[in-house]
Amino acid sequence: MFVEVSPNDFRQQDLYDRLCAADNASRSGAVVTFTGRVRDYNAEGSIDGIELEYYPGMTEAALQQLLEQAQQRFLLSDAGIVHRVGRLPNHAQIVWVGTCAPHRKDAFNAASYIMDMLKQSVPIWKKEWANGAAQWVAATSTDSQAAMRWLKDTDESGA
Amino acid sequence: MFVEVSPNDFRQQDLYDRLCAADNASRSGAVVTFTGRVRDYNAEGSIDGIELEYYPGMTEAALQQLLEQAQQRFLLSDAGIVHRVGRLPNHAQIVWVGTCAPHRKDAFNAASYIMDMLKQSVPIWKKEWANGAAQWVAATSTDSQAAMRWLKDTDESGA
Amino acid sequence: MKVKFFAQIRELTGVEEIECDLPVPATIDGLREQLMARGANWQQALQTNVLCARNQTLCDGVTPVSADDEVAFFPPVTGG
Amino acid sequence: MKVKFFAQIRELTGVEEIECDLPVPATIDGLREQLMARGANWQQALQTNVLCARNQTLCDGVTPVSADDEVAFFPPVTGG
Repeated sequence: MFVEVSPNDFRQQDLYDRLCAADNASRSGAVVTFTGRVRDYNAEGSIDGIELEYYPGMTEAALQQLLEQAQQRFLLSDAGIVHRVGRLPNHAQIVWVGTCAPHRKDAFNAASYIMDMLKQSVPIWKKEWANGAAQWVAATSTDSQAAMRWLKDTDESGA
Repeated sequence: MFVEVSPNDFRQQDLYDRLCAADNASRSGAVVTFTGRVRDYNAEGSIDGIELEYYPGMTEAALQQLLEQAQQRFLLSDAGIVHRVGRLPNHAQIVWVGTCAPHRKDAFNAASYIMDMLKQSVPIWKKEWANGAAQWVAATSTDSQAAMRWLKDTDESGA
Repeated sequence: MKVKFFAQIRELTGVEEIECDLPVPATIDGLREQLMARGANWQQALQTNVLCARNQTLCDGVTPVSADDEVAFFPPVTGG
Repeated sequence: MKVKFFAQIRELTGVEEIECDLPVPATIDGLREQLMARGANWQQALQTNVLCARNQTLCDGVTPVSADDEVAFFPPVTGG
């Protein structure tokens, strides 16, 4: 398992190879990767890139906890998350999630689950740039406290 | 869209770059890839690689039709399938499916759908090797004729 | 017409591809009957669990065939 | 104790991190009240829609705090 938060761009091959490097991962039948990239528009119109702020230490710990939770919920051989922060132009890579599993359903479901949870419960905040000004993106979750509840207490995880 | 059937191995980065090369694909927010690899066991025990037979011409056409059907069913920017054939050792890459979409649900669902349909309805036949002998794998679908029905008539697709 | 065989069916018949005369009746099932008359191994190969394609499109037993068609017989698929 | 602010809350308070005395009562809510008394911008920043973490673990308003804790206030997350 690996988690990385950094301003640096990443290469697909490097992360795929890193995910599959572990012996049981290299033998798994299924590998799924998800890559999220900056869209050049939002509901109001075109945008000019984004800016991501994070909480060094807590963000990495939350991502690590998320991977552990995915491993309790699905039959995974290995999984990894890489998330970029800072100013990112349109179409840039933002986030990569990779999952290895004996069976493809687990690999697909785990990657999708990790992305859903990441979006609503990992300490990262997004600004969108447009016309030279940046605006914080409003959270979509109706109850953000509830959405993040799983991060409060590790004993509650994997229920 | 691209489809390729060949005995040759593939590199993740090459296929990812190829998928994202189209303008609308490069601007999409979400990219999902699935890679299937040879497992070193089956229900009976350990195996020593597989061998895949295909129907040159019909197999490529079926894969192409599958991509078109996925594009009618999900909001995709682009998609591709690469499938290897011939003798493949344990842990070798067998199949790659990549999907690009504005939103991640479409990318995930389309990749998962393509793999499900591919497994039950694209003309490829698998032998498993063990103890120096090869045995054809029995189809799991209870009604294989029905499973392949969508390939009969292109007008029925995307229903 | 050109007739192709794949996987178990190819191994049982012992051939990948043959040229056949137009069967009577001129349908997939007519062709299949004609082929099964060739011997026990042909009968075994084509008796059950067989899919067929006409000009690389999946088809039924009642599908008509003509002399310049390419027909294929194969077992249920197991790829991916 | 060390107190950190992120995103909108950081921008409204104008600080990333400050040192605070132990509040009375010594809870997250006590600390929040103490901070909101600093001025209108602090009140606006911490009034609604605020999550908090103690030692990098999400916590509630009633969670106790001690002098060597690291506390953080931030808005709902919008990452990925």
